[in-house]
Amino acid sequence: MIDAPSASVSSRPRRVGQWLLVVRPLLRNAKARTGVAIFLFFGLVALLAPILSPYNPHLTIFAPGASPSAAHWLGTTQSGQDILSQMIWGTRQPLEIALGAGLLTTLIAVGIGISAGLFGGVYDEILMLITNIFLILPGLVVVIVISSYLSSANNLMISLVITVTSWPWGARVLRAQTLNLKSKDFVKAAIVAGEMRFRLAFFEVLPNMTSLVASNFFFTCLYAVVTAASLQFLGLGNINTVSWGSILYWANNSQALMIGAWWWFVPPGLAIGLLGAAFALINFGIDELTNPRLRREAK
Amino acid sequence: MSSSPPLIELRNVSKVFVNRSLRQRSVVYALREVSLTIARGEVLALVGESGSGKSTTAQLLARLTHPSGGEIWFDGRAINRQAGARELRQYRRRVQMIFQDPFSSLNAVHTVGYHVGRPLAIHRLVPPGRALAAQVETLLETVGLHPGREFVSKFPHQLSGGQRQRVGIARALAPNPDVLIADEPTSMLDVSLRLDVMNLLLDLRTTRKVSMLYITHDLSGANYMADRIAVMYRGTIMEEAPADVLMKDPVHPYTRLLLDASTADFGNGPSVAGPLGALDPSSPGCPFYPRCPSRMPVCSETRPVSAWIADEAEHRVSCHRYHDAESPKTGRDAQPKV
Amino acid sequence: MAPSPSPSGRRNGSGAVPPRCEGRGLPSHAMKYLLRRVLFYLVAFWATITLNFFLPRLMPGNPAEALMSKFGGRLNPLALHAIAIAFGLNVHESLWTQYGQYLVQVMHGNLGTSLTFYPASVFSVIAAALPWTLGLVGLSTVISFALGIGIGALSAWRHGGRFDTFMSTFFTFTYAFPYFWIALTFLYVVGFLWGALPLSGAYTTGLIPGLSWSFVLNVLRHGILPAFTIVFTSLGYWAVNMRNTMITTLSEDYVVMAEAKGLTLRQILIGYAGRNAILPNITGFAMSLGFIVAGAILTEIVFSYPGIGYLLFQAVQQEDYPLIQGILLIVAFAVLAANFVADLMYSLLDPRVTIGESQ
Amino acid sequence: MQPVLHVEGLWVDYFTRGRRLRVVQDVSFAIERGEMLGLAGESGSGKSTVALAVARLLRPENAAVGGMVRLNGTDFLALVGEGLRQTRWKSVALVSQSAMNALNPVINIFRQFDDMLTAHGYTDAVQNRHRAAELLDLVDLPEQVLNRFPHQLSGGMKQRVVIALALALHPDLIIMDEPTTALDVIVEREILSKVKTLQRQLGFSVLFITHDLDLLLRLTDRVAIMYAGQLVETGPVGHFSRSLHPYSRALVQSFPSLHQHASDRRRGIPGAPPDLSHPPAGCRFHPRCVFVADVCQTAPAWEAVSEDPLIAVRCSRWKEIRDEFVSTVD
Repeated sequence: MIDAPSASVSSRPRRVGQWLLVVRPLLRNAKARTGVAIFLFFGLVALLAPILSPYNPHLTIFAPGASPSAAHWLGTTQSGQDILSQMIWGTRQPLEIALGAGLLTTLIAVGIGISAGLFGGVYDEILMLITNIFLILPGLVVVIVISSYLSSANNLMISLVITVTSWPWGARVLRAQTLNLKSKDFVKAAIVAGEMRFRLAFFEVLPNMTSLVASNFFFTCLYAVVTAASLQFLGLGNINTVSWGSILYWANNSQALMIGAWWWFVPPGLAIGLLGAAFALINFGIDELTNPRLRREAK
Repeated sequence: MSSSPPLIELRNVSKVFVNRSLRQRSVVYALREVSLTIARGEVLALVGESGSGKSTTAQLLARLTHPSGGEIWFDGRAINRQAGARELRQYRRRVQMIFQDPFSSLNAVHTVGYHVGRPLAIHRLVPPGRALAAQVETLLETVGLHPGREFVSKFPHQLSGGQRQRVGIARALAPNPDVLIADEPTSMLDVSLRLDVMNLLLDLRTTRKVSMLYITHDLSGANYMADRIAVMYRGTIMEEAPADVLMKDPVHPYTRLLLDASTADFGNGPSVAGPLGALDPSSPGCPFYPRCPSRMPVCSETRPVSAWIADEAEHRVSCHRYHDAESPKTGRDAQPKV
Repeated sequence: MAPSPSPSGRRNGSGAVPPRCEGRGLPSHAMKYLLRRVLFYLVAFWATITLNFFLPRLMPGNPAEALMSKFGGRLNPLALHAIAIAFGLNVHESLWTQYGQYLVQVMHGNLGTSLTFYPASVFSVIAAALPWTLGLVGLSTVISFALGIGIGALSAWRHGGRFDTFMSTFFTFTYAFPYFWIALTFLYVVGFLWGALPLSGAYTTGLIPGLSWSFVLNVLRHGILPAFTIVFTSLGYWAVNMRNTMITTLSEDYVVMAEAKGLTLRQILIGYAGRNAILPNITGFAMSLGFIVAGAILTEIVFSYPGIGYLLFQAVQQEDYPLIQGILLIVAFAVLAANFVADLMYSLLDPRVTIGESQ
Repeated sequence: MQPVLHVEGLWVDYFTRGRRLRVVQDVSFAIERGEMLGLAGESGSGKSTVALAVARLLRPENAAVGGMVRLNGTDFLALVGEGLRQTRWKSVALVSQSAMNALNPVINIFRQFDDMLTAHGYTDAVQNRHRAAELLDLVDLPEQVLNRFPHQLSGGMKQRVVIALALALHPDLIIMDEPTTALDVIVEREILSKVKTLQRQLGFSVLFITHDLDLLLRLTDRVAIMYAGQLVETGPVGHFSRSLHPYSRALVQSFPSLHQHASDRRRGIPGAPPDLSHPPAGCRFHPRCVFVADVCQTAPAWEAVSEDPLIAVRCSRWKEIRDEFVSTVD
């Protein structure tokens, strides 16, 4: 009824997820394209911060609490810092944490998920027990508690803390997919051809999970951006670095909204939301690619 | 039996699957004391319904799984489960498999050339580089993909089902094996393409002198392909005979039902006795007992033993009806009276 | 050859089929399943307690020192030592002895004494905060789940329609924005600019809690904004998940069959597609029920709501390790309990789970 | 007497990836009361789409359907909303491709009878139970099955349940779309024999769809063969031993017969079915056809060879093929 076209027109739906060809179909998807564009924009801003930023973000020499003007497009803080400069420099930390946590989480999830699924047995059972236990840990609470034990944390530490609570999701999904692929004939065919375990994992199984791995990566990025911002908002992590989260912390601390300084509070929130949405959009795009049923053809 | 020693031999091989899930533990007997032989250059067809254990037999021979009991002999030596990597690799070079589903037996991320070239590289049969590429092209043309060069860099999704199955065959041929295990190689193909793949396998058999285990659920296909046919039901070989003998004079009630089901017209009422009785795996009797139109009380109590029919070389059957006959020597008269 | 006890050639017409074992051990399957789950939860709970014990000790900085510095001036060394032993923070004993003592304490339900609210016990402090969190977050989570499932199902049915497109886009953003920022914005607009609803707390300070109409109304008025922000931000998760599973379910053969059978739209959407599509979401819902206790940290902080989350925040700021550990334990317990309930619910809704699968 | 099902000039377009793709074109056939018509074709030939179109199970967002479908003389394509819903299952019942998935996994078998009976106005649960038990009895299943869940039944039992469901409202037509592909030959034979018996008893008509031409020739009264979205030939079963369309002939030849050994080689059909987004110009089969000639560059018409029994064929060279047949065979 819903999926009739692909069922009977072509004999099989075309398989997506080819090693390097995954990028091109992704860019054909409008959602993913928007997401990638937003992400690239922030990436450029972070890279070019020294060039783009009009002032040093730490300078407290301007008129405090000034509303947006030609000199200060986004106004100034209560202590007289230029908010635009802070916003530009502040792009770096969320990006670093997001990519760091995304990378770490994905590496662990891939390692545990694929090996558990492929090798099975007691090894699998133990890994899955650990995974399930970590899975039911309440993420934000653990992150907050760990960060509170760490007096001051750098970006890598925050990425690590986020990784602790986010890896089991991916590990479970990737294991399930590995089990699914393991039962496919091409893996058996590779074994019969004489392939060794290492090649099975990295040349046969892994390349067929690129979209899942990517989706895990971007989901973690989204989670990391929001979590890192929340941590800083709570005054955990290092609030003295310049980042969107710390701008929000100081804004909230100075009752920015109550004194009407919306230009201090709104931009960092929008930026976090936009970066998060970029990751979410890329993810939706990947979902639609891998599950053709979710795709809705324009008439 | 053939005079030369068999290339492959299953001696009383059993396979038990213990399914331990979170929820329950269940035991499935996939094979029960199965004995089979394949001589050099011979094609043996294994016919059975889904769940009969024919695919498990294929997986055992391909060493994708191990027997729970009994022995598998290859080229005069028993297969050792704890075999070293070298011995295993040697086996893999000599025994190859063609899979049922051409859509899932090729990895979507690899090219045709990769699929066919890997066995050559793994077994170091051809030096890498130009020689390997040339060998891959030759193999592709052997299986009817002309010109080979055009197919090398294609991905599976760019091929039709029939072409994919040919790539699967080329891959199996690459290490120049002595034995091909073909697990329902045509059942997923469109009807119009099946015969050509079957003919290709027959050609390979004559040109390359490979032995073949041809697995199918279709008696007519088995007859077309094989020298001998073994009929399997629920993990047991019910009957085995040269193809023409089996098609002409089937002895086992199950074989007869199978033949009947694939030839007779419909609407003459069901020819099976029991209303779909399920077999209790712990039952001591004949696996076909619950559905057998000519069953006897003894059939539910003891398992019949597979035995050769006297006077008829290479024809054996596993049925109380036959073995009960007073004088097995009389051959034809000893057929079960159905 | 097998001995053949029966006379040959006689046709056996009786056709006796061995009786099938009916309903083979249905309850025992269910029991086994539940037993395994209980075992898992016990292991998981033990792991959490252990993690809880070792976490502060693995971190740079020493909780015992923190304790000393906090109370050093106020308490005499003897009392301090007593507290330290009670928390298993005794530095003079081996880690394993401390661990053993800690386990014993936890088994007895003794979570120690709060440093921030000294001399109140951790247990009593948590007990006072728990009802607020359960009420606020519990209710809003249930509302959010129910609404989300409904919206998701509708989006899936009108897949690609205007409603679906709007909702998908909308939820992408509510999902991606940091919760606290949205909550603060609402707080500013509705509470501050408009002045329609109170800005903070669970009830007006000075009111004496009791079961009077005015007090209940006051609590409700205070709850609306935090509850709304929770629903607003978490709705998208349920809706998107439900939409995706529902779309998959709608193309299942049994749904096509239901349509062919001439069932009413209601029967198809609820009894066939919805009933099956909701199953995978149950586990997620259970998880979130478990996270209720913890999940609303940010809500409670933004709205200064006197629940567990706010308490945790205070404990973290005050470096009140016994309280942090106590809260973590309670949260873990709640998560496990909720998951167990979900397992039960799932086995009630999906006959395939407990009766055992054929194949 | 008017036929139970009369399909004339049926076409179906699918909307995929922003394109409109004609997957069924100019399909015309009729099924008389109590008759069983077999529709054969390879995967992608459009045979299942015909079934879905006739049963009105294609969603307007996914597909457009045109032409004429008359059930007992009424225009079935014109029905909408409540009218369509109430007519469903009473006029056309469906036994779908995979019985494995045709039953709702989370409710028991009785409730799958009950909800359908309720939707058609039979609201007395006690009577419904009685009725459901009777229907199960028709397909040789015990009443206890009513309390079972689908996963507790074997494939064959599930397919019987679906057939019992199909019989519930005494439909005029039952569409069976590959009803036994997932089953073993012996179970298949039992079930199809049962269907034939019930058909004689109850007098319904059947549209039987499969890729297994060999099966159809033993099972049905009449056969229609589809290729690349079009009907290429129809006629009584006996006709197909001397079929006039090269594709039907090749298809019949594609099965090794039971007593044929490899010493007597047969050939398959060279090439592969066309991509429907770029069908070959003219006759859609001509690139694979051994009888191909210049005339095949123009599309052949659906042409009646005889009226009673109805034999029709879509081939420009059918007369030459018939004559050649006469000269070589006779």
